[in-house]
Amino acid sequence: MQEIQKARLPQLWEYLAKKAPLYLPQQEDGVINFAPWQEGARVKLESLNTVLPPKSIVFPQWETYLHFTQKARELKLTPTKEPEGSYILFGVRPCDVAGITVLDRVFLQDPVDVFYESRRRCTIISLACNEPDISCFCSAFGLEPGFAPAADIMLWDGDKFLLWQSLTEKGETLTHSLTDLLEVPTPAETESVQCLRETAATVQEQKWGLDGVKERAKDMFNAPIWDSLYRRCLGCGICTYLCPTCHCFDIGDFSRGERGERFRCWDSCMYKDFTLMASGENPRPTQKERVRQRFMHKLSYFPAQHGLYGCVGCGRCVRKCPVNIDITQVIKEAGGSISCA
Amino acid sequence: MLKHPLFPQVAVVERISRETADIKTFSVAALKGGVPFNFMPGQCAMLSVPAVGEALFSITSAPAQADFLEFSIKKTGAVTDCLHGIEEGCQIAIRGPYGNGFPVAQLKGRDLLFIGGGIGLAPLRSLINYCLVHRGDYGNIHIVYGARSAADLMQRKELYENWPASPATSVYLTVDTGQEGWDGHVGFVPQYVEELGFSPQNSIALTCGPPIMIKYVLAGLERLGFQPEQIHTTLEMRMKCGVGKCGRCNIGGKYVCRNGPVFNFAELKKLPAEY
Amino acid sequence: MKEIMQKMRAEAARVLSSGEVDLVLGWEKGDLWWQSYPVFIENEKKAELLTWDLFCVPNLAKYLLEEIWHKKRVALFFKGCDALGFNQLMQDKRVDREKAFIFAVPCSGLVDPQKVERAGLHQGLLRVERLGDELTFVYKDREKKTAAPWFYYDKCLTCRYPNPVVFDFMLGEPVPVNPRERFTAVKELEGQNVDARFQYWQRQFSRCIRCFACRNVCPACSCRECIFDLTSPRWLGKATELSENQFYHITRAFHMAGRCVDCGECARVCPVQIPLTSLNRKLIKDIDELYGPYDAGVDPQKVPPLVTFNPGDPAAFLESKGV
Amino acid sequence: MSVAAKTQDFEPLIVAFCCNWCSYAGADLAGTGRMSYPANIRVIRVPCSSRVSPNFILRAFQRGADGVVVAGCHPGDCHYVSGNYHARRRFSMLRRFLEFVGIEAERLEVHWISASEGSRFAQVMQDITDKIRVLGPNRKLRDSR
Repeated sequence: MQEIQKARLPQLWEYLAKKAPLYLPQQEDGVINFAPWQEGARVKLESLNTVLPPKSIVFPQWETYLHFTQKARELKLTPTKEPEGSYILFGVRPCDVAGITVLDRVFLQDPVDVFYESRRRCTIISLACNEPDISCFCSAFGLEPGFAPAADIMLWDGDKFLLWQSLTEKGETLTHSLTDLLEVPTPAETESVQCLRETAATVQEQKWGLDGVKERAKDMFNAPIWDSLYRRCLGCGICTYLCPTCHCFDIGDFSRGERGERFRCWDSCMYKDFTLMASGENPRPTQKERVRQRFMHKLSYFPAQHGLYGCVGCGRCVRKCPVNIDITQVIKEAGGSISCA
Repeated sequence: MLKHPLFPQVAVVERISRETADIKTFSVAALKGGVPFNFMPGQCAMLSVPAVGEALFSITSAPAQADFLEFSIKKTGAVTDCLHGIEEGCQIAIRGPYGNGFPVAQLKGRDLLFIGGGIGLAPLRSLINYCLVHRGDYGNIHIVYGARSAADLMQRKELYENWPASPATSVYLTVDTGQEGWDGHVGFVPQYVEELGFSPQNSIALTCGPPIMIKYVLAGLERLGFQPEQIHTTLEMRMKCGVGKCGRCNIGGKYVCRNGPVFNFAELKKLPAEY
Repeated sequence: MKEIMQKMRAEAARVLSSGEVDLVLGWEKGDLWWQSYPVFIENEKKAELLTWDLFCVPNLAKYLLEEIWHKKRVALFFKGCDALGFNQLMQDKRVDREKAFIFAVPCSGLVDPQKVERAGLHQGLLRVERLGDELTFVYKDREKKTAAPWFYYDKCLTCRYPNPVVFDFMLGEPVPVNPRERFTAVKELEGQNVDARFQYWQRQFSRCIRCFACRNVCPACSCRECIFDLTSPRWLGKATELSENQFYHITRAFHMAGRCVDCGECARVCPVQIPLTSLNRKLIKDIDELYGPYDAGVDPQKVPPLVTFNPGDPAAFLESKGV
Repeated sequence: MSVAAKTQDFEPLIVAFCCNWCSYAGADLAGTGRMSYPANIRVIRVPCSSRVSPNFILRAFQRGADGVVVAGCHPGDCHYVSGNYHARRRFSMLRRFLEFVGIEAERLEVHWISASEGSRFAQVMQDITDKIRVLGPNRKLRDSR
């Protein structure tokens, strides 16, 4: 294990940004999001979750993947070059790292999405949560607020310094290149990591039991909760767009005269046109079916397809829903137990 | 450069023939000639007219039957409107094949009952012609097909000439509403199937049509004694990617584009009723 | 507030049991301190779910579109801003006054959870109470008192109609009206040069994720078919390219010109904090200047300024620069 | 290429929405009268100036217009009695609003041009073309794709 003094972080970022594009949480007009580092960046490591998850970097809201030219009867298609993958994500919270591994299941399964695969070559430096928020519930899904197993490098906040542990070969290589900036922590500091991890886990105010939720959720399709929960839903896309695991997308064309391009962009199962067919039929005709789809997908369908929950408990939807539709209520309905620590 | 899974190939619409007032059949070949890709009956392809968009269609020709793919397309939305407007020789984009297709191995040695309605004949036709090519592998073949009116029946040459001429193959036609010059059966497909009273013995039923027809056909077949495992149907959903990623065509934990579009009724019964 | 809450529950039970209405729309308390959300009560026994606290911010009026369509008679609670929204829906002929039984709840301001969080008061917070102009933040083992306006939504601080302008029954006493100047931010932007303003809005618009929350929450956005959802012609592409975002925001705001009741809900729900209020208020300010003062939602019988004219209107498009 | 040279080469694209009854007839008259006006103008005929939705204007800017003109009948002369009065309010507001979000107000002009004002039509089109040429290309509202 190593450590870096917080005072030296700007030096570190400057160095890293020279090696590869460096994305970290930054504040602009009061909104904290991942953005590329540049001189004078207003980095905000201490805030827990960014508004948009780092999903917006590995799976951007829209990206063009082909250009076309149409002249009379002739059509020409040109692929867009795959995106650059050698960038660094710094300060990703453990729930968001887990969110990326959920996306992996979708985009890296056959047929592999090569654009995603390329972006996924990035290096992820995760920052442990010392004090999770009241609306966080990552522990419900067996995740740990103080540790992100899928990260390349793990950081813990030790007040004046960040403790630094590489978890993968990629992380190790990067760590080696930073000998000038990293220091060796004292044994006490090294030991403090365990303490930070444990405190974070207990600070997460609510203790969750999810035994049987997957199974119970399977039978929830006709549960009464759907008849009431959806009524206040505004049908906006906040919950899905801010979700680190939501991956639904649409494909659209943009054209100008003979030239044009085809792009893929985020879409939301909360929108009424999401499943609307050209014939006018819609298998999810009201907001009830759409709200049910979102929760069932996370708690039942996704586990059935991929063996893990489609929720990582980051709490963004809980915090940002304008009418407080709360997935933890659904989990409780599905038999998840909850008790205050 | 790496190939994006959603990247299509350019193909040529070699021939367009009008089936009915709102259905045309398009023959689509690769730019260099030949089929753009190999496929099995019941599989689909994503066709697109750049600047307008993509839409998924079932392939209606049979594998190895021709050096092009055929699509019977009904004019219903932006993409289909545009396709109906193009001329022979135009280039479009295509990607596929998508979906599971019909379980052809399971069908060997069985009597086959095809039940189609309207444009729903399109995927069935692929399998029918496939079976007729390998005629010896299958038992009796019954084809029940209906449309709103006589003018809405597609693939007439095959319905009236090719298929009835094949050994042990019978075609039963019906129209929703009778009219002058139609001396065939009048009535909805599901009722006609029950009237005809097919035996479930060693049979497999395969159906495709509008959702409401499928619903009643399934019920009717059960009344005739067909087990859910003996009935296969194809489902339709709004689709974008075709590869189980874009997240909109799921019924419960199954994606219609990837795990379907062909489902047997036993599987379907286990899924939420959201189709 | 507790007193009003008791009255709410009693009144709700009364109108449901008497059969005057089929449904009561109110707010229910969630598990977490900031959660007070719309609740649909069809059974008088459930009237106990109703709450009235510092977080009952969602406007209930727009739910009438759906419920009245189902031919229900609905009783609902309005704060001042909600009542303006209701009147706008009336002016747009989208709701029927006869179908709604309105309880007025005078409101002296609601608490913005983001301000609580920014002040670092959120960890371990159980609830927030108000006495007079003072808030009490209640934790497991301590309390903290502060001046209330610090934590009110910005939209509450500039509220000009805290007492509902339309109602059948008033719960509680009218509160004093004491709004702060609402055009400060607009004037500040007007004072900049055009390129600086462009930079500012470019930064704001480029954050937009097109979740449509601002549209969906708006009581003046009630079109059955929204232009942004049309696929033929497709006015708004789905890519969040900057010009598409500009198109969305300019069009959204302009559709509201003369109809925006300045309830501030769009800005409240925006997950990326685009200052939509400034767009809406610029239009309100210009209407006031060019065509005389007009407050949307106050009188549904009035004609909105952009669907009428005066032969003597100024040809303001001749201005060499916008004001 | 220097900025100055670029500006010199710059040929603005200007979309003119012309009311069928007055301004379009004015354009016709300009044509039949052999009055010249710049080739930069793309005329789109609309039934009335009030038929022009702000969306049309924004779309024109998105897809490459450097300036937009809305031209209708003089106040009092509207074929539909009051269309241009509504348009007057709408575009007065829109112009100020575009300016507020950082778009030069000069890129949007509204003019009343009657059927008999062929020379005025030509003059208006000449003037805006000159003005936009000085102002430079519209980059702010243009779709980057």
